[in-house]
Amino acid sequence: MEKEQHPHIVRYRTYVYVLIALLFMTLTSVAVTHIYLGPYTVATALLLATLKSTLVLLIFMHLKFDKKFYSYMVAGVFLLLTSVIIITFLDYLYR
Amino acid sequence: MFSQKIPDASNFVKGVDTSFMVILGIIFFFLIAITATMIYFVFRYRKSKNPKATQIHGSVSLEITWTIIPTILVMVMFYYGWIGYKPMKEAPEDAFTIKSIGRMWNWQFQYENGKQTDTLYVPLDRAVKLDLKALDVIHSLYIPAFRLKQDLVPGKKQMMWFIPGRVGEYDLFCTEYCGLQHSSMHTSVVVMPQDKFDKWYIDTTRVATLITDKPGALGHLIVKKNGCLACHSLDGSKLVGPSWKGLFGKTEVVITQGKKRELIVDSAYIHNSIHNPNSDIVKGFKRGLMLSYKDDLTDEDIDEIIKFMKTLSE
Amino acid sequence: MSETVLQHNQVSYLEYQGRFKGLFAWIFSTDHKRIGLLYLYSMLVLFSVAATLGLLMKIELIAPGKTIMDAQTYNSFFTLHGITMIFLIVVPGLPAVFGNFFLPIMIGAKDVAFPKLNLLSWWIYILGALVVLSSQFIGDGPPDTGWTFYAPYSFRTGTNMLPAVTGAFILGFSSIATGLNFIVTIHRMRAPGMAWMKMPLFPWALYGTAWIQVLATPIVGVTLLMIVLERTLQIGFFDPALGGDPILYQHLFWIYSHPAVYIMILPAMGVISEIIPTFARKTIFGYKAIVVSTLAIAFVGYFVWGHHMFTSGMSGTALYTFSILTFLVAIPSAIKIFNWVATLHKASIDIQTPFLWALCFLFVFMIGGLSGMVLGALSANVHLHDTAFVVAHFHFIVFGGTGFAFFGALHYWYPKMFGRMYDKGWANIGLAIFFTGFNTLYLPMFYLGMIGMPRRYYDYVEEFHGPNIVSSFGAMLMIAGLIIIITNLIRSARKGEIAEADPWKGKTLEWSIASPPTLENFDEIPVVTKQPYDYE
Amino acid sequence: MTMNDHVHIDEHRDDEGAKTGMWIFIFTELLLFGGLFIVYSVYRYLNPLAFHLAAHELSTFTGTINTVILLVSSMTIAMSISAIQYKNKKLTLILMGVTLFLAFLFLVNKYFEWSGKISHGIYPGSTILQEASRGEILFFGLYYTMTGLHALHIIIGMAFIGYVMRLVAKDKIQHDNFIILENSGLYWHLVDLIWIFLFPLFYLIT
Repeated sequence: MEKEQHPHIVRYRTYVYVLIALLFMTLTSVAVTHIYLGPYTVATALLLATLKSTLVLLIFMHLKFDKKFYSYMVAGVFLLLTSVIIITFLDYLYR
Repeated sequence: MFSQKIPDASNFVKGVDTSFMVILGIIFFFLIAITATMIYFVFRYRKSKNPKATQIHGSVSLEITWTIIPTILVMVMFYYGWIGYKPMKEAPEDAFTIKSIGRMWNWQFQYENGKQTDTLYVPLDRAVKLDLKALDVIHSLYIPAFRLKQDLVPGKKQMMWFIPGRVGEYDLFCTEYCGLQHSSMHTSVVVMPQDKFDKWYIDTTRVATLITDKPGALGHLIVKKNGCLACHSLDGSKLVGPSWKGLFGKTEVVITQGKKRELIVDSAYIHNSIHNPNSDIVKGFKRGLMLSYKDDLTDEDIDEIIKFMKTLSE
Repeated sequence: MSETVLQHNQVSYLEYQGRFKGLFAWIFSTDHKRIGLLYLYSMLVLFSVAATLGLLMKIELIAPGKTIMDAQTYNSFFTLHGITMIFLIVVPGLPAVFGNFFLPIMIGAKDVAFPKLNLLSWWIYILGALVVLSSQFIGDGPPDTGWTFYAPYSFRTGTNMLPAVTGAFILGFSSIATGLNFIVTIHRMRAPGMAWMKMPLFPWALYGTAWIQVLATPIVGVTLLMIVLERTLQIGFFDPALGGDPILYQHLFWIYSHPAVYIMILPAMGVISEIIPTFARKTIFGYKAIVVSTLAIAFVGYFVWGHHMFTSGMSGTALYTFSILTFLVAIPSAIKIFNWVATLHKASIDIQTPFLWALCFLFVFMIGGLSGMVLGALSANVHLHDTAFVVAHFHFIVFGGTGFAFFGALHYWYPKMFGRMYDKGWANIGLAIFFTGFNTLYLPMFYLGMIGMPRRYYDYVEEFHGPNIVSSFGAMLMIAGLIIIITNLIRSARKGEIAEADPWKGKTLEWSIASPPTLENFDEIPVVTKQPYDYE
Repeated sequence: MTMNDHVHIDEHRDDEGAKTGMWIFIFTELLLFGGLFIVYSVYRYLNPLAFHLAAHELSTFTGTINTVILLVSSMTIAMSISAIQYKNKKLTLILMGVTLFLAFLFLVNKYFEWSGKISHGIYPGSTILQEASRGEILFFGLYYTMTGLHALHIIIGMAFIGYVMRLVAKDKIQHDNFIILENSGLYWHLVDLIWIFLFPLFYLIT
């Protein structure tokens, strides 16, 4: 029973690869701030942060190996938060 | 919608009342129809009359019907609500502008020629725009007869506008809770025909005509106009701030920068207390409630107020 | 050990003696039923306090000017009335009392998923209640901001704001803990055979509610935290003097507090969905439609908060978005009403007290919901916002909806909870007086709002006098009804006649076990094969 | 005793349920910070220049170091779960210890960062800030609140991991019974996740 609940053991190597990717993206986002991209600076930074957090969620937090149900919940919560921010901005953008 | 006396008190009454009546009609229909059906079913299918229930699990077509019909109806309601509201946001360019200030707990209206009142005077049949400003907390200017309401948010520019359609005097309330005297932030809108309004408007002979020889009368007037009496009583009763009865010349215990000390209430103290209300707080009262009146009162005004206060200490 | 296990299944949860005796056997019990009753008793006490405050306010308003209290007292009364009623009674009310008691039973479980967390959430609730109430007695006097704590007044008032806000913050944790517990319980502990679409509607409603509790409460938590920080450390958030925007506070506050309305009303709808089929002897009409509309309300309800702010000066785009969404969220509620009424068609109705409560619920809830249509329309809202109309509207929803459902649930499940039956005659008399008083109290307030009486008014102009007299009289009548109802229930807990296991001939699982239930609810976990309301 | 009368209920261990519970708790934490992110984004939109200027006061270098520290610690705690599954108790404890050490390092870094700001007179209510523009007041208010709340979560996470370490040491957690370890890991990743967003929003908008 318990074996069925945790069938997957993630290999150490996988984690190291993920860490390298995360560090790479961190340094990229720092480097990017030194290039002038105008309004895209924020977008780039947030895009990289989103990628990083997706990696953390999928591998470190095991969403990739767990039941799909968890991924749906996480996606739902992020969607909710995004919608709330967007709706709040309907006020501020069009004042 | 409820009082036939003022169907045209402002240009918005019709839009608001129409949306109200349309929605009211729909909801009354549903309320009565559903309640009647419910009561009929309860009588018709009570146990003694219908001992065996017929099991019905549902009906997809009925579910779809009673999803679609309300959806259409609420969109109708939204439409009426929206078109009644839309003109409220678009003030005409040439509107007669009055600066309207809300503070705890009185209203002040400033006209372009420098006139200041605590009652709103407006000309008939002419677009009037109120530039709204809140000095301390959120207030909300509400004229029920005009079906108009707008919050005044400190630090934010807001406006409202209307065309008064009928001569008369109407209530004006504050509807955003703003503290102790919230319910007494009440004044009126006086709508006058253009000619009468012009006569009133041109008459800029300040308050001089009203002044009697009584010492402190001018001070009393200034005090009334600035809403001081909302917090400071003249009869010794304790409101938000110290009562002025017998205050001048009295020795008070005050808190200065967290330390207690005694001082005598003199002109210097009163000047300072009006400019920096929080610097010496009389013991037993709270800081942070009074705003600085530095920009509202000149030194001469304050001297007049002191003259008036002296009369209360005799 | 084996002896105690035996004992669990013979003795009712009320009589069961654990290691602790007396009061401790209750306040340290992790039994979901005892925790439910702990909440019930705490809430009845708090409710009496808050209802008394409400009555005193209505007496004050019987005439313009000062009647029995001064303005500061009045302002602190409506603040405490609001905080207590909202944060301590109506929001936790149905889930904490009846959810705790009946959710595990109705899905065929022995307890909730995390019993200790469940007890902890009651303790947090009590802590929060004490902190809120302490604001009345310590420091600079009772808070006077209203339960909404609007900035910047909440930063400027000299009164005792911090305990009230901190108390509300603490209560948030209790709410989250309960919600989390229920979600996991429903996901993991349904009896074998109870598929999602075989779950009764009250658990379904609790499921939707629990998600809102979990996903909305943190936002108000952090907002209240910001108020605390702003007041204590002068960190700028919402005070315009420090650069903040007071309207942003309103956004954040209502992002929680509007969904909170659905935390209040969804379980109430769940209760009604239980009561109606039981007394109609008939399966519920449109089970799936009710489930779907429950989830739709929970979801759309999250995005309509702005309709509390139509006159605050939001952008036009925000205004019509919120107005449309507000109208849309009404539709699932309408669908539920239609389904309930349709359930009565060709039924065989046993008219008993809980059923009468459900009928009264339908009537007042319709008035509440339909009057919300008026407020959802932008132009009518401009006139009616912040007037007595709004006060009437939300009392019809929150008191008329949740309150009626709460008492309905109490009368419905009372024999199961206490193993005794109340005096039905007195219960009906109480209901009649209460219902009359309720409508006499709040209907005139609709009219007062229409003629322009603002809310939170201590004093008013003469033209508002007449309806206020009627309304205040209604308040007294209503309180009289409440006293009859509650006295009858308290008296019957000891003296009522012994109730049978299934006095109403209900079909959901709670009626299949003893009244009052044994400690473990079921001797053996049942296997579910049928739909929840199977009267075939 | 009453609390333990329900052993028979607890006997039925439900790891999946515990994990679901943990995730839901994580959602509430996310939304708690979500509220602050809403405030941040609104004020940044309203005061773009002031936020830009104020961010110059923060050291990108310190921020980057802290990001690296947290990312590595996130990996080590994730590895410790694999380690326990491989029945390697010693490695599990070492990896958790490294995580705790890195968390401590993060806090030390944060301490120096904050005390540096405070010694420069930048803290809520300070005279320098009172004279600054409104956007700057808001920026630093948010900076202190959000990083402060985050640091509080680091401390809670450390306590949680420390507690779980004790359980591992006592063999209460083993290769077939490690849900508490997994949950403490989830919590730690949440702390990391929030920092991933805090970092660009405060340190990288210069």
